[in-house]
Amino acid sequence: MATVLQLQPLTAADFKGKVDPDWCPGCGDFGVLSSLQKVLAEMNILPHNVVTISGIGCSSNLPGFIDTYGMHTLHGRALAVATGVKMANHKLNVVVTGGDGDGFGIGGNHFIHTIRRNVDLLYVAMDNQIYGLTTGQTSPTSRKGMKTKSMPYGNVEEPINPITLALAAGATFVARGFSAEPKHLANLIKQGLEHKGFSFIDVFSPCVTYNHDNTYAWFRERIKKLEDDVSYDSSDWHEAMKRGLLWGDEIPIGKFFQRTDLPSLHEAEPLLDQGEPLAHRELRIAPEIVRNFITELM
Amino acid sequence: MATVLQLQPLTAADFKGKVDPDWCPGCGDFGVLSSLQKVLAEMNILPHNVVTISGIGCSSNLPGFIDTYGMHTLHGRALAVATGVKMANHKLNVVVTGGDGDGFGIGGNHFIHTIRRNVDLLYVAMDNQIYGLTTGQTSPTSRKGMKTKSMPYGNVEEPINPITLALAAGATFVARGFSAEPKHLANLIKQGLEHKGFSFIDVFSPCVTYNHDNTYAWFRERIKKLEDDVSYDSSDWHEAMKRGLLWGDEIPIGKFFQRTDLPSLHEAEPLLDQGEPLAHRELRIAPEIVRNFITELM
Amino acid sequence: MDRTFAVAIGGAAGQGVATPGDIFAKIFARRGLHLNAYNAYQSIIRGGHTFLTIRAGIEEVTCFGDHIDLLIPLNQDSMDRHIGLMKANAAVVYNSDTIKPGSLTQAQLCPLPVNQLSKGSRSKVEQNTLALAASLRMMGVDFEPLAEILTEQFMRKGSKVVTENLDIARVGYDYAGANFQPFAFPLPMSGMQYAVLSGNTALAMGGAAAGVKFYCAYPMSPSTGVLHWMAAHARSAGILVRQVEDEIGVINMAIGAAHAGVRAMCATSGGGFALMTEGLGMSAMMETPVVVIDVQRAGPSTGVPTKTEQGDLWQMLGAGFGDFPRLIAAPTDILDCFRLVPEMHNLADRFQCPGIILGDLLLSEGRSSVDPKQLNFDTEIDRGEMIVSADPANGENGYKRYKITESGISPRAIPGVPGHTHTAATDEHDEDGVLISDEFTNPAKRRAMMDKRQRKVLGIEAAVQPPVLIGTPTAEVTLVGWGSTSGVIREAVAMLNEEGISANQLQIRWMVPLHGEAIVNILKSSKYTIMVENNYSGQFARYLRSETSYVPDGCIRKYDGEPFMPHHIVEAVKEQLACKTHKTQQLSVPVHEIMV
Amino acid sequence: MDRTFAVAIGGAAGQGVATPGDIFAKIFARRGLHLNAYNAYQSIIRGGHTFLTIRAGIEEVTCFGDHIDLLIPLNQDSMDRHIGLMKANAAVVYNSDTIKPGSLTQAQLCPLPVNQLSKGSRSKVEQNTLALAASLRMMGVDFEPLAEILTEQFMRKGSKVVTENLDIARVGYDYAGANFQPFAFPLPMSGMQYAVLSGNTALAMGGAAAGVKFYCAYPMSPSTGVLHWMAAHARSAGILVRQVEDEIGVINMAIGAAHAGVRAMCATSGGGFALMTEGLGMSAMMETPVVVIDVQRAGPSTGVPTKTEQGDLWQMLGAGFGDFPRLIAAPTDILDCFRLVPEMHNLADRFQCPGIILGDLLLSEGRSSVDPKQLNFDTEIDRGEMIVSADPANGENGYKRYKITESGISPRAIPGVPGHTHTAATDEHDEDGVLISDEFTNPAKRRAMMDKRQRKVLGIEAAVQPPVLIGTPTAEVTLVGWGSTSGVIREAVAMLNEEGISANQLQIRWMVPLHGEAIVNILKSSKYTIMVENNYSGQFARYLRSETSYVPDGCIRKYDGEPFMPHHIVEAVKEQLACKTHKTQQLSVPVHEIMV
Ligand SMILES: Cc1ncc(C[n+]2csc(CCOP(=O)(O)OP(=O)(O)O)c2C)c(N)n1
Ligand SMILES: Cc1ncc(C[n+]2csc(CCOP(=O)(O)OP(=O)(O)O)c2C)c(N)n1
Ligand code: SF4
Ligand code: SF4
Ligand SMILES: [Mg+2]
Ligand SMILES: [Mg+2]
Repeated sequence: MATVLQLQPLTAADFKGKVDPDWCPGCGDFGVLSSLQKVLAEMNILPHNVVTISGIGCSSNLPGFIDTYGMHTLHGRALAVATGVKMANHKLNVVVTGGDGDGFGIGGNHFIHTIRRNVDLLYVAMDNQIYGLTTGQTSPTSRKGMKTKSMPYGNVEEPINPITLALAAGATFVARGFSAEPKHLANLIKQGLEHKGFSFIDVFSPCVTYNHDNTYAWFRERIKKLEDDVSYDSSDWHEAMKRGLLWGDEIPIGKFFQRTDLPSLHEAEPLLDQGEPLAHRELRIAPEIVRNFITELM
Repeated sequence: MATVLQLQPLTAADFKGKVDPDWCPGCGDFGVLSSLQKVLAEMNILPHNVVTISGIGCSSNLPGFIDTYGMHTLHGRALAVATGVKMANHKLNVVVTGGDGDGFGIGGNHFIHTIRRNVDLLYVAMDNQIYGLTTGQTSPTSRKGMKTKSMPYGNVEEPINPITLALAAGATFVARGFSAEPKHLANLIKQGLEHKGFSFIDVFSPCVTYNHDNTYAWFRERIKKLEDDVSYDSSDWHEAMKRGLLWGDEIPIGKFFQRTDLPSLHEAEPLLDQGEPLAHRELRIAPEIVRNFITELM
Repeated sequence: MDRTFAVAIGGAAGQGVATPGDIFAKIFARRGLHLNAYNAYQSIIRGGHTFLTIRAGIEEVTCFGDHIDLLIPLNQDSMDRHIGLMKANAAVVYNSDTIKPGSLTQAQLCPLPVNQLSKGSRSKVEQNTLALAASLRMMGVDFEPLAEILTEQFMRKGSKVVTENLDIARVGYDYAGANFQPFAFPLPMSGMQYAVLSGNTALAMGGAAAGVKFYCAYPMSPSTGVLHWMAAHARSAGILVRQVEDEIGVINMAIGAAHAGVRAMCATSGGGFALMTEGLGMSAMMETPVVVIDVQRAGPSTGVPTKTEQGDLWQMLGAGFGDFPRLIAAPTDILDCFRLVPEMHNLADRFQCPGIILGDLLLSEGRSSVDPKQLNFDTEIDRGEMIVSADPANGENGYKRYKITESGISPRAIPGVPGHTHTAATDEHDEDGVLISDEFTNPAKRRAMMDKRQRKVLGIEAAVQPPVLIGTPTAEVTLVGWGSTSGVIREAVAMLNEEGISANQLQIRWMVPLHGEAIVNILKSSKYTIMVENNYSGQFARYLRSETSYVPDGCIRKYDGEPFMPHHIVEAVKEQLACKTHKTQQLSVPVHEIMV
Repeated sequence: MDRTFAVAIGGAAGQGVATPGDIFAKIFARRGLHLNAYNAYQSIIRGGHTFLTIRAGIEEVTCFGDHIDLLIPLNQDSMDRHIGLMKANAAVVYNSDTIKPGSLTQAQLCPLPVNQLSKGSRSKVEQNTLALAASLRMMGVDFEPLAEILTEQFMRKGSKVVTENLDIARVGYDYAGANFQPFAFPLPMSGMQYAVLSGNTALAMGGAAAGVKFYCAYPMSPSTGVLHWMAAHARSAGILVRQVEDEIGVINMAIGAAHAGVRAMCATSGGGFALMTEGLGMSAMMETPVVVIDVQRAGPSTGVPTKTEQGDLWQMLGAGFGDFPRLIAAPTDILDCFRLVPEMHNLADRFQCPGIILGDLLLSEGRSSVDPKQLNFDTEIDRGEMIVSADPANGENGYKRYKITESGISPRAIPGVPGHTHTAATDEHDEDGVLISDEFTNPAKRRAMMDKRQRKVLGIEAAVQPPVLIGTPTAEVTLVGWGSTSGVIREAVAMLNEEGISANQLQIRWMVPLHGEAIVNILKSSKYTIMVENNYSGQFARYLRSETSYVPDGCIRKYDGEPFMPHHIVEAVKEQLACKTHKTQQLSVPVHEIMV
């Protein structure tokens, strides 16, 4: 993703939004927000060159808490909106944030198709394995057996695995973070922003209010950084699939996969490949071209 | 999937619909229809115990051409409707048929979620890599570079891979057929009908009118049956992923993967696990239970 | 309206407004008092301002009223927002360690020195228990009912916790006895015992009573309560409950289940309904009945998710494009939420078309008392012309799913019945279900099928009773409302009559069929009609006009997210009657003085 | 109406009705004749019955008319269906090897012994070329124009193919000269040269003229033609065209692009629009303009995908729930499809709200001649109050995206502009874009924002001209139509006037804003008004009534999938005028005598 050079060094404070987050104290989403703000400052991307786009959910409230251009769209639709934004102005840095319900439930189709188009944006899913804003129902990533208000007798469905699903859909950058590992997460966000193409980071972001199964402690006991395994090769898709399937005593976080040989959508589109962003182009069509359009009809 | 015993041996003719198919002569969908009719007869499943459900598209016209109960629903929604049918009457044999646009384009989200629920039905996608009924636009399985009415300069998007996508979503039966290999296809359909859980068969079903790239000849040159490789183990998910990725000089058809250790949705639901189908249960709730409902409120 | 008593509890989300509220409601209902409760809250999990009002009385309480008799602010913010509105004879019970009564008030201030009384432990809960007990004492309620409820509530935490809670409650109870003035009128009681339930619970229970066997949903405020009741009671009620990936999946799954023969239902709010509209057309075209509950909230778009509005009517009227018979009704109170569901299922089954229940947050998340005898689970169930098993009379070749009949209704065979196989299609089809574009597109067949479906409208109209005027026909002013505003209009009418302005009420429950002629006949003989709606544009007024040309003399609208209070209506009516001579369609937009 | 000449070609899908049709149209238009074409086809790829009518004349041809002068049946089925309706002076040109003229007719039978004439090779194409050439000879058209077009068409296949085709054409031309009677009136000509285009092409070109830079779609008949034109001309027009996974993605992507500053557009039909309605509300709430084209087809549900209807109006009126300003207009002819698009974009940009163009299959897949000068690409472009670069006057702290203004319009900064960062939300928000439920849900702020948005309605009304009456104001009958029926009503009015029944026409193009008062002022002075609609329930009549209480004296409706023909309207008008005394709202449902 293209970065725009700053005039003077930025700090995370330059990305402070108009209001403070109203998330529950302890909510995992705080860690994601601050990591994002930190990395944007570090990378010296100016706030007005970033568009943060979300759907609806606790996590999707994020654009209101960061000073960039923001779009707080419809439940599940952020990726479609973001694709439109990127196509209209491919010079902008587009960041999509949202929840597991938003992204893998109602938004699942856009997830797959945005991935295969390799739209150049960073998608950070704050995955708390629950529907937070609607006060605690089963989400597509809720584990089997988990009891919620909507499945009080326990979930009987296999959860979605966002990592392997993204890989199968053809994602060019796939990672997983943990909101209580801010440095690690910031590093992933940085890599994701730098990646030219669709970057997906699934972040374990515990809901302290409604998910009493997948707590900070629960994750802390299990997570293991892929980076700690020096032999791990993130260009090996099949290996990424193997690690992506792990879920139990050991749950990997880190960068599962990256490939850089595929063009992103705006690079593949000859119309955008060079020249100004669409949003700044001349609206009128040249008279000789118009003449051709009409001659065709005669 | 439960089969119902016949009173007298059935033939494919018992499944002949009210009208003849109006597909273009040579359309791949003919082969799918006749294989399905043949297998249903062979398995002695009575027409009235089958529900054939489709979305909208050339391929989705199939329910009108077969004598079973049929539902010709909305574009992309057949799997959701079919889940409802199966839940309401899990004794019925549910077969879903449709196109690549229907199933992996507009219907992509239902595809993933129906798979993870392991709903006990057979889903046959007639994959012609094109939008047939709307007269020839790019589909999610159209190959990169392919020229259509909607992408006359060539497709710039990576296609969906239905096989690997289904595997990643957790499908318990994943296969690929070719409509010009009727015996092979019939065998897959039979296995799919017998499988207890979600069975997915992606069938290459050439569109002779709008897809001049992926023709019968094109496929014939490339397809290779997995069954011909005696070493192939369809219980190995990672191996299935490897074969699923093959696309070029060699394109595998056959059963990629099957697992039988997971319960299907109606088996996992205690309410359905025993007793009559919901559709035939008593509507009234027992007075003592009603009393409890009301006492709770007092 | 008889004397009522209203308690209000205000605080931040997460401060525990709900529990003391539940206890008050239980005590009132067990005492044989009717009640009505409304909780003004925000779309956040913690913080903000939540304000719960519970109003009780011997007679039916139809809305949360205009006045608060007892205020329990749980934080300073709540004190500051509401103290100025408290009248004489009212009281404010609060934790004097953390909250100061900012401005002057005529109400009795009842400071509780919580730390001192509770010895400083677990003060959030104790503050609430102390305030609860003190309040009950001031209302003249015995200690026993409170002790009983606290015991029930803490039982599973062990007897030690029960004793602790009873002790602290007793301290508060006695402290109030010694330090605060009791209310002039002690809380009355009756020989009755009422159930207390929300509109969402009533809708869900109505589904259970209707014989719904398949319920599916995607969570969406303020409809999620229906899913929660269904999920919690699924196993005992024998209802299969499924959470689906989105609302499109929901309606399609519900239609699939309905098609296979069960009664199926789902609930959502405006945004989810928008995603369902394509499916609604499928129900109409396949003639497969399905019942959809839409719980309205303030729009457009995501809008104000925790606030009420009657703004989805036009979405319902146009949902699904093309012309087809549909049913739309708006329940008028919480008991009606329960009653309407089986009624809607019966009609949807009989006429094989989609049925929409248009609720709103006010009813769905409000609560009221209901005589348990009214929660009748033996209500009529009419599944219409449905073929569930083979009948030699309907021979294999004779059956035509979409047979053209006088009534427009064609007997519906469910999958599994021998000799009745057919395909139901969303494409236009002939009597036998064959697509007319697969055969020959045929204008005559197309027209015949449209006519057949539309003939059902006559039967539907005959099956539903027209609305009736409530009150003296000769009144000076007629207030017209629809759905959930029934209760607040009823109270406003009573207040107007008390003030010597004779008023009556016409409340519309059925939108489709509307019975426009019957409505206009009533309104034509009214002296002055005012339409009361909880939306910006007068959606019902515009719809009534589209069917009847009728224009009311005035209208009162509210679109700020909060429901009407009776005085909003009373004042606006008086204002409009005062300048009646203009006879143009005046608009009154009541302002909320309570900033929730 | 002046003398016109109508050619019809009938056959199965796949038999090649389109190519000879295109050639006729080109010859007519190059000859300076106006034309109007309608193709009645089915939702199948092969088989069935396709019937293309092309009607040409010196004056503007506003519909495909009532009569066929020359019929070319490509198969027996087409012969059988249409022969009985041919009048004297008409002719039927057909392949006598395969087709027999079944019943008796007054028309001239012109059998072509195709095998003999073509020496048996590639007979499908040759049959068509022979018929084409023979027909042109009978119409009195020179051979050269045909030769020219055949040459253009087959050029890229090499000169051998060209020569072959010219040869066979010449054979047909000469054979007709020798064997058939020419038509009594040879085809006229003028000095003009016209472009021929479909409504879909016109809509797409209108987008290009409006400066649309982002177009996305999911294919759906009968709107797919817009996508096809856009895709084919994307690179030269500098328009980014994307095919999306579904219609939900389409509208959301379009809004994203529009939000980032381009003009964005998409097109669909009723079912796809149903999926877009949630997104429409987002456009309204974020105040991000977007233009959506809905090409109506016969519903409900999948309905009759290749047949026309005006049945989506109420879906549009209610789409998106809650109250918000929107724009809805229905183009009245194919040229108007082109003109309306820039107009709609200007208004959507100025008022920062969604704009809907309500087309239908009749226009979208119909074709007509247009004077190329009318296809003006220098039309006005008004992007409204949009901030595309930093201006020291709009300081970093001063900018408020949703500033409350008198006009209701708040200047819109696009992402990338320094000093104007803000978040656009679908939740209700304050002037600065901050969610009011994240702060404190605040009825006063909510009302202020609703009022701000709704104030735009006044500006919108002022920006659009009210409709005007066409014809003598004192006419005996006024026909009221909307959108695509303009042309056929115009012809019916002319026919009525010719028959001595004085008639005039009021055609409505803008649904929202409606200018109800202006409409009623016109209709009030009309002697007898009849509303003509291509739907079952009179959707426009009901809507007009909802805004004005106006009820017409009668109505003519058609809902069999086929469009009106002039005589349908003329006969129904006469019938209704004959029993005018009743003055109830009479319904006429014209029947199609041609079974396409
Ligand atoms: C179409 C639609 N359906 C339902 C909702 C209600 N809704 C709001 S947020 C949400 C789910 C939130 O879960 P998730 O996306 O995981 O975010 P979290 O709150 O857990 O961060 C739902 C169902 C909606 N806003 N729109
Ligand atoms: C909501 C909606 N959008 C679009 C359409 C139009 N449509 C009908 S079939 C079809 C695609 C057909 O392609 P596919 O599913 O691959 O089936 P095929 O015809 O190739 O067998 C489309 C886009 C529709 N019917 N409904
Ligand atoms: S409910 Fe859960 S996800 Fe939402 S803010 Fe609270 S902790 Fe975070
Ligand atoms: S268009 Fe293609 S998919 Fe459709 S019937 Fe013809 S060959 Fe088959
Ligand atoms: Mg979540
Ligand atoms: Mg296809």
